[in-house]
Amino acid sequence: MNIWKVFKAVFSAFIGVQSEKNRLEDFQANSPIPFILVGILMVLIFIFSLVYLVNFMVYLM
Amino acid sequence: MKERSCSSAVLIILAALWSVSAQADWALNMTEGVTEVSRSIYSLHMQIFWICVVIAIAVFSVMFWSIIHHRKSVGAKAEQFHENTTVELIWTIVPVLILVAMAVPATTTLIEMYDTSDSDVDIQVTGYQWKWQYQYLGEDLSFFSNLSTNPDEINNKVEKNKNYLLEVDEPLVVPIGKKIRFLVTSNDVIHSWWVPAFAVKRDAIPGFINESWTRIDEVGTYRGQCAELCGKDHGFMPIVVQAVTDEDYALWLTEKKASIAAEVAAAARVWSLEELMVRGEQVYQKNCAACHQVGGQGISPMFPALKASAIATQAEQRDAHIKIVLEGRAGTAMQAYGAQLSAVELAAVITYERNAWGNDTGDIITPQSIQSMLKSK
Amino acid sequence: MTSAVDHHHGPATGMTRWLFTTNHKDIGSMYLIFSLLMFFIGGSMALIIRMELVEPGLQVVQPEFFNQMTTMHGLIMVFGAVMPAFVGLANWMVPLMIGAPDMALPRLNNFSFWLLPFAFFMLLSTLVMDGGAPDFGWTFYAPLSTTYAPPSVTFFIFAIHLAGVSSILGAINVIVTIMNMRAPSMSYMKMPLFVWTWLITAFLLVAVMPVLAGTVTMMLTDIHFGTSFFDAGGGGDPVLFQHLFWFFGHPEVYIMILPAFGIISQIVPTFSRKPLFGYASMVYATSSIALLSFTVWAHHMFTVGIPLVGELFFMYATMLISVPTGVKVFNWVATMFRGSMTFETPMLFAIAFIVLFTIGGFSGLMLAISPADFQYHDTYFVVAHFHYVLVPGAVFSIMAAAYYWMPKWTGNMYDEYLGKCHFWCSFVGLNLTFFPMHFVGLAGMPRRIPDYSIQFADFNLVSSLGGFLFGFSQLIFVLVVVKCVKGGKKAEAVVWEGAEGLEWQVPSPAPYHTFETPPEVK
Amino acid sequence: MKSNRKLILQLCGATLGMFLFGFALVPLYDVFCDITGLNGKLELVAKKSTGVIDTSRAIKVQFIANTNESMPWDFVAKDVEMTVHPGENARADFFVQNLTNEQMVGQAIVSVSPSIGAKYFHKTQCFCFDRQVLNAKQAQDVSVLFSLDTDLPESVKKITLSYTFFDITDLQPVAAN
Repeated sequence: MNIWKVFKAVFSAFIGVQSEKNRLEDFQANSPIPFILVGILMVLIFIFSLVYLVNFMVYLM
Repeated sequence: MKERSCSSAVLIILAALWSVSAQADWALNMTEGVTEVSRSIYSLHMQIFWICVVIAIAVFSVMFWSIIHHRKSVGAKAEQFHENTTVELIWTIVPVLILVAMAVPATTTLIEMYDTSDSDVDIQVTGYQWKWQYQYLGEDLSFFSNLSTNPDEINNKVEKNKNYLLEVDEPLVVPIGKKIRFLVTSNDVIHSWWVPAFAVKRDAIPGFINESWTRIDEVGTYRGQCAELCGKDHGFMPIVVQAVTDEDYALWLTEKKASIAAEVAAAARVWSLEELMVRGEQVYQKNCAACHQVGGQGISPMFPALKASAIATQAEQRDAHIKIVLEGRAGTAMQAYGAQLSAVELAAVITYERNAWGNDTGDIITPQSIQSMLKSK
Repeated sequence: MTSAVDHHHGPATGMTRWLFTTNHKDIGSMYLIFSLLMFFIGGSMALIIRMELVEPGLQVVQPEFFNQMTTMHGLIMVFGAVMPAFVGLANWMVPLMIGAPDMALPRLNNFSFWLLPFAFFMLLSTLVMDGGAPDFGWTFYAPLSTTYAPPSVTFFIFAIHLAGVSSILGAINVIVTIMNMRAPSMSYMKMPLFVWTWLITAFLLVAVMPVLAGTVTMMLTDIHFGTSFFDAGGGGDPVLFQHLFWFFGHPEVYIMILPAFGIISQIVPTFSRKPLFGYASMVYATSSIALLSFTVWAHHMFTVGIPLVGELFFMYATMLISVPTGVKVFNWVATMFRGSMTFETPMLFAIAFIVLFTIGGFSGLMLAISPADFQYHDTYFVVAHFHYVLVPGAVFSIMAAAYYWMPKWTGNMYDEYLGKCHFWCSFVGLNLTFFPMHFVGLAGMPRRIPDYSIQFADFNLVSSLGGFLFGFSQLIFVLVVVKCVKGGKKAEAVVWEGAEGLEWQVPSPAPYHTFETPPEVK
Repeated sequence: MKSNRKLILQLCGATLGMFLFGFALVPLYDVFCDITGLNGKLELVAKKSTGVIDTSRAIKVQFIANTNESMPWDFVAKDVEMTVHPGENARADFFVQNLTNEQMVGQAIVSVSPSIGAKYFHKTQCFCFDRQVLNAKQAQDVSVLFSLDTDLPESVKKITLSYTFFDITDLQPVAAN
């Protein structure tokens, strides 16, 4: 279960679209812990990218 | 039989609704308002509204079409497809694009709303439990704005007027065309100062100051209400703003300051019992009747009675009576009116409370005796 | 509710059965009956509110009692009717759906139920206390709920503590049951969506209920022990309270809607005779909500004065995370598409959920636009929004679940005609009540006011009529439940043609003990 | 059946963790306020100004004096409005008087508008740093020494400071002074 697959799975969860095939693959993983950690990491990335975007918009206008 | 009675019942309800709706005033939509900000908010509102209507029509038409055609009773055979990521991607990406398109004008409007720089008039708006105080910074002018709807209208004894619950005794007067900056704060709990026509809504937080601004384009009277639950009379502390031309505004300012000066000067002269009683009843009606009731019987236990009460009849309680009216009682709805009413009003209302409803103590509280205990502002 | 198959002791008899039961079916029934009782108590308060708002002027109640009614209506409906109903459905159906004999912690299950009656008895007893019941809104903002609160606020705080502990214990029970007690062949990949959404809801509960408990504890110390978390005078900040409350509040609204997503995803495929469209997307979208819902709380506070940068952040975040969950509505429509549908009562409620919840979702989208929210905030437009999301959302999905699984619980079919009467009366009543609130809100009528200016009179009259129609039509539901429990056409094991799921492998009524030996999932 | 003990302990740990996290949000909120100048909360510590005065810009500074819950203190800002150059040291005077016949303790709370300005408003000395104890009828002149940071954003041309006196007589035990 390489890290890249976990990132792909969490990203598709954020978008809310996932194919049956990928889901079966993702569920081969034996524990949900990496998914949760990567999920939290991606939420932080989501927050900081939004903060950056907001500062950029304020600077722009 | 069951179907026929059911349909006639529906007809009767529809007829009743129709008659009620015929002469009703069906305001359906948000006001466009009289400021640039309120108009841009109105356009944002209509844009997102029409986007939602279009998506709703698309989704529901597919759904109802499928409800009609894919029914078992018409012999529809159920297919077994249960996945199509491309379709799902499309109906996820498209809403995101629509929202991004909406976010741009929303951002410009929001940034415009937060730009309170170089204002011409600064007004401090302070929320009290159940009234507003307006202070014109730099003009040394401040007054209170109370609900002025007749209690008989509220208790359905008298016909309700057009501006029922949206009328005050002292409206806020502002010039048109000028940038007006509101500094909103509160004296007790959280209120929210809202005038729909300006699209200005700012929460009043005790201990903190929030700012907002507006520039009004048209002369007129604009009404609003408190928009944050603040206790018993949350629905009874309206906001009335009169937008006038520059000349009228300057005129009003001088005339208003003169009337306040006259009020202070009036404290110097000698007031007779009758004069104090007349003025006292007006002040009582506006500030005290809401809790202590018009007849002075109050509502136990929260609002104690004044009629035939020890504090309002016994001579040795006279100073305690004055102290409680001036300093209020912390943690209860009884406010410190010393900071809110003039010396004449305070003297008059205390005299009224000590002589009305059969209390007849004959005491006269003079404005001079109150003046020394008051704030200098 | 017993059956011959049950080889060892059946339920005890009399009161002790219900007091000391550790059986997930009994506890589930108790949760559901308690929730129905609370639904009627909260509903009667709503009727008092609508009675006062029939026409301008004060006719029925004084303003302070009106504020008590709005506050108690909100608290009882959220914490007393909707959440216990979902916990009751979880107690009944999760063990059956994953092939477990019972919940993982049966005694804890009993304890977390029996906390609720005491919590809500304490909350309701505040109505007769000196100074009246809490009158500061179900969102109980400081300082109105701390320095200016009636003395009964302390009992309100303890009631929230008790109800919170009950929810947390229930959530822990659900998580342990789902993760540890699934039948060996019931892998995560085959779990029904109701179980998935409840797993995510349970994680949300474990994450946010303690924060609410912390917030009310801070209120307690502010009121009694001289701290000033929320009192500006002592260095605190009333806006801090709003941040803390809505940090709990927004995940809470997902707690109240995710189980509904699960129920609708069970019902629509059954009556369309077609598998759920995009099961994987639904599972992934609901699980991402567990984390994303923590990033948007301040869209409830757009007018409180957060700086421009913060306001833009929360607007963008709210818009973005509303898409993954919002578009799940299209999955249900795609499930119905080209199915072969029949429209029994559960399906009617499910379709009404899809249509009306989407309208609530759209008004939510309008509210997300921060500048426009300056005109919507704290008006009846917001009241219309959250009632369209909660009444057809949570309440209709609970009703749909009840009609869908009642034959399995009682062994008898419910009265279909009465079911349809209940649906159509509720549907008409609901729309008559809440749709006019959009217009009144846009026209400028603030929230939580006992009396209003005459230009709002006509729509409020329609709302009140609708409110009474909706309120009294719930009595039909009671009639349906009582008739169904007492008797009626016998229900077979697979009540609905082609319904999938382990719960349909046990006979109807479901025996007192089921799945003693784990079933085989094909 | 797998033993549930480990999972239950983890969940109880998570619950306790989130309960403490609720309380941790309070200091986190203050840190967040300092960074972004959220709702104009000011740092309550004295800061020396850098001595560099930017005479090219003149900022209008307004002062508002409030008493919370109509606290029976007369509290007036003597300098309602003044013009200050960023970096320049300035002083604003207030008059406060206890109108009652008992000793009272007040605490002044400061709030700045626009909230971006909070980060750039440095107070070298202020009566809001500590509690004000006033005996019956006692009057007092109090003041605040402040300076505006030179890198105050260009958009800010006018700053308003609101001082609100809170009655904390029963909140704090009065020190024997």
